[in-house]
Amino acid sequence: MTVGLTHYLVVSTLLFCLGLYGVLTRRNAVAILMGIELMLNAGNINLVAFNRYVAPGAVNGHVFALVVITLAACEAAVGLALVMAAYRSLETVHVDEINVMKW
Amino acid sequence: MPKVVLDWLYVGVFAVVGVVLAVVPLVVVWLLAPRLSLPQKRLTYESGVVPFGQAWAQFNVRYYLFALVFVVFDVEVIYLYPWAIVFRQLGAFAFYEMVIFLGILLVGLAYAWRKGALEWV
Amino acid sequence: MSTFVEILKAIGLAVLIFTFLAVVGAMYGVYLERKISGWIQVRYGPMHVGRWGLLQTIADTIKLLQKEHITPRRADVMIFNTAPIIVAVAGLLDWVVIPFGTGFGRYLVVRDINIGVVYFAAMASLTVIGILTAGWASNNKYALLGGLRSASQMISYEIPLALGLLWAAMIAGTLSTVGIVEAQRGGWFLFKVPPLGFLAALLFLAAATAEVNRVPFDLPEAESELVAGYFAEYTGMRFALFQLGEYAEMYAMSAMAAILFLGGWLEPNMPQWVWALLGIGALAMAAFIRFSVLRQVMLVRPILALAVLGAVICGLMVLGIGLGRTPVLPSIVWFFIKLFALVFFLMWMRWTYPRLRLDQLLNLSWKVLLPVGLLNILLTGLLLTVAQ
Amino acid sequence: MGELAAFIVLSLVILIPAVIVVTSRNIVRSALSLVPTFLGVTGFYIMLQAEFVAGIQVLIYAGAITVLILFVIMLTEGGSGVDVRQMNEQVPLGATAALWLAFLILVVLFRTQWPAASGQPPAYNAATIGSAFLSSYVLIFEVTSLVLLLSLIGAIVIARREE
Repeated sequence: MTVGLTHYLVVSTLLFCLGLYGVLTRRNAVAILMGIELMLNAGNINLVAFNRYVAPGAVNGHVFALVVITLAACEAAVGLALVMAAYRSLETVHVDEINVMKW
Repeated sequence: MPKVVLDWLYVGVFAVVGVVLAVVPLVVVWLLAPRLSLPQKRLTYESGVVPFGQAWAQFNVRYYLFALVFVVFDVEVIYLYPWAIVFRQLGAFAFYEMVIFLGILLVGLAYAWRKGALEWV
Repeated sequence: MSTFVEILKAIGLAVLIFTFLAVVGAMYGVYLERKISGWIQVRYGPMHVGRWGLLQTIADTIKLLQKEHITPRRADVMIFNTAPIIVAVAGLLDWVVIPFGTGFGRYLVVRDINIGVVYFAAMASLTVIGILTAGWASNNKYALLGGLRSASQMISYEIPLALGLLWAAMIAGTLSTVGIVEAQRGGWFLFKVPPLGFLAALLFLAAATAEVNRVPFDLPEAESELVAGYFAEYTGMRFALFQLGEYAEMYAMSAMAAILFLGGWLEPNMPQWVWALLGIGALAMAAFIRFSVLRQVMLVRPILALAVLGAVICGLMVLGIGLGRTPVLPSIVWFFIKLFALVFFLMWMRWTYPRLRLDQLLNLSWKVLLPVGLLNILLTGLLLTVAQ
Repeated sequence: MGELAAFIVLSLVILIPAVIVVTSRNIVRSALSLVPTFLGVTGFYIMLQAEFVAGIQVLIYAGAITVLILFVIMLTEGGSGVDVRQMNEQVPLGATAALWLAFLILVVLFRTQWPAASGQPPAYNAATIGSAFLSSYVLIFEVTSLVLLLSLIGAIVIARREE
């Protein structure tokens, strides 16, 4: 039995859903960002796997994957800056305690 | 097996063998070395006084700013690698593209510089 | 079946290189470090165990093997034990793409990976994780501060390091390390596009020195201020693994500098009379030391030995070129000459320059090396584009 | 055969640490578990012969983003205590949502007839990617640098202490 497209898609689905679970259940904002990183990785696996099995001659999937990696880095940078700012003014990184805008 | 996969198979084997060879001396030590557990021994070093409080203290946000600028420029460098090996085949156009790309990022560097994000006070 | 053979080959090579790094890199690296610091400070260095103290580090290793492992109170045991392994393995992985020379009709390199320099940069960046977690897991104020400092220094210098790698890749038009060396058959990259090649080499060397936390960039480990920084709480063999990783990384950086800018394993391409002049110079220096009053100073002996060695190599080169048998010396010899010259240079710096302050260190990276490196790339690109 | 074995090993290397990432009570362990996950994904890229992306995955994800995350953890309260409740009260809901989504995607995935093409990817990935970036994806290439610039400026503005 050889490894095909479906195998990669199954693993990436599982990884994506694990990331989603992390995003939904974590209190710590940094942990939520880690969940998002897992989801982006799952997406990247898809991009590269489709590139390999659907259009192996081109590198479009690789280019998209590189752009996604770039966006992930930017997202981490800005997101973590927000965490730092929240921590500085509210002294917490737990999203359920950041509730000054809520009443 | 394609060359790429074979190349990185070696990398994987190197990683595994490296971990094994690093763990072996630790196991040897675990077997050989004396074990005499005194509570004082496990105190952390703190210039000779009994450690107090937690190791963690409020650190400066500047550490984060440097890490941030690092991530942005590290990402920028990944675009330079493919450019570096093909720009000669693609001629002047490729060069101008890179000038624009780097020009935009140098604005970012200038901004960070100006705002004092690169300053350690 | 062939996969199985390849895996066995890989295991063999990994064991070989790990042993090389542990013995030549770490054990004799420490010995060399102590001897050189001794000579520079006009003392002998280790002398008692074996002739010239040659067995000293073996004795030290045996001692380290019997040291108790002390895990500090309330430390995270699992992470505490994993951190040195990460550092050591990252140091080993660097060596996959380092070509030692040619021989037996192939390149003496573990694997000539297509994206060799990217791989090198990636593996070098893994060390930071080990250092940061070692500092955190120790549950010690000094260790945590040292880990954070060390990490911020290493990430600051990773970009200039990458720019140095990139410059060479740009000139060679390939990312593979073997390809970069092959592209230097016409002349070392150090002298390409003068003086930009020299500038790039300087950038790379400064960044590499900082990346392996050596003087003048050693403030994360500043013994006198931070009690060794992130590995303050590590004892015995776990400490030795950090040392192993650090020396492996230092040797890898030196090897990479030799590959990128000094032509790797290639024999220097100089006419016969230059070799003759160099040889005569080395001989004159040896004679001066031997027959002057300097002879009385016993510490001058290593310099005498080095001068004689240089003269012998130059003589061989003159002879070889005269007989028309180039390359004269095996490629692997040249590689090690360049490697050890750079290692010696790094150790020499340690006892010559004072330590920088943290703000000076970060300023140097972000305000000097990074803009200069980027402009260097652009200027080189411009010149190469115009030249076409 | 060997391919399948490698695939299974890599899947475990990806998924087991990923479970630790989302469930561990210690935030530093969570962050460290990201590293094997990222390296496992690198292994996938290699099996898919995307060598350059694999190198970048190690360089950016394992070498830069993880370090950034660890920095923030150590600079905020995660550096001190591990005895903080890490999960919120949505655990049953989150688990249901994630499982339901996984179920839906898997159903769709197995029902779809994926187009397949045979052929070998270009031997020298990085060069092809470079040409693609400089010819058909010029706009993406330049916009990327704008995105980087904006995130740099934005993050500095947000994270810096106001005078």
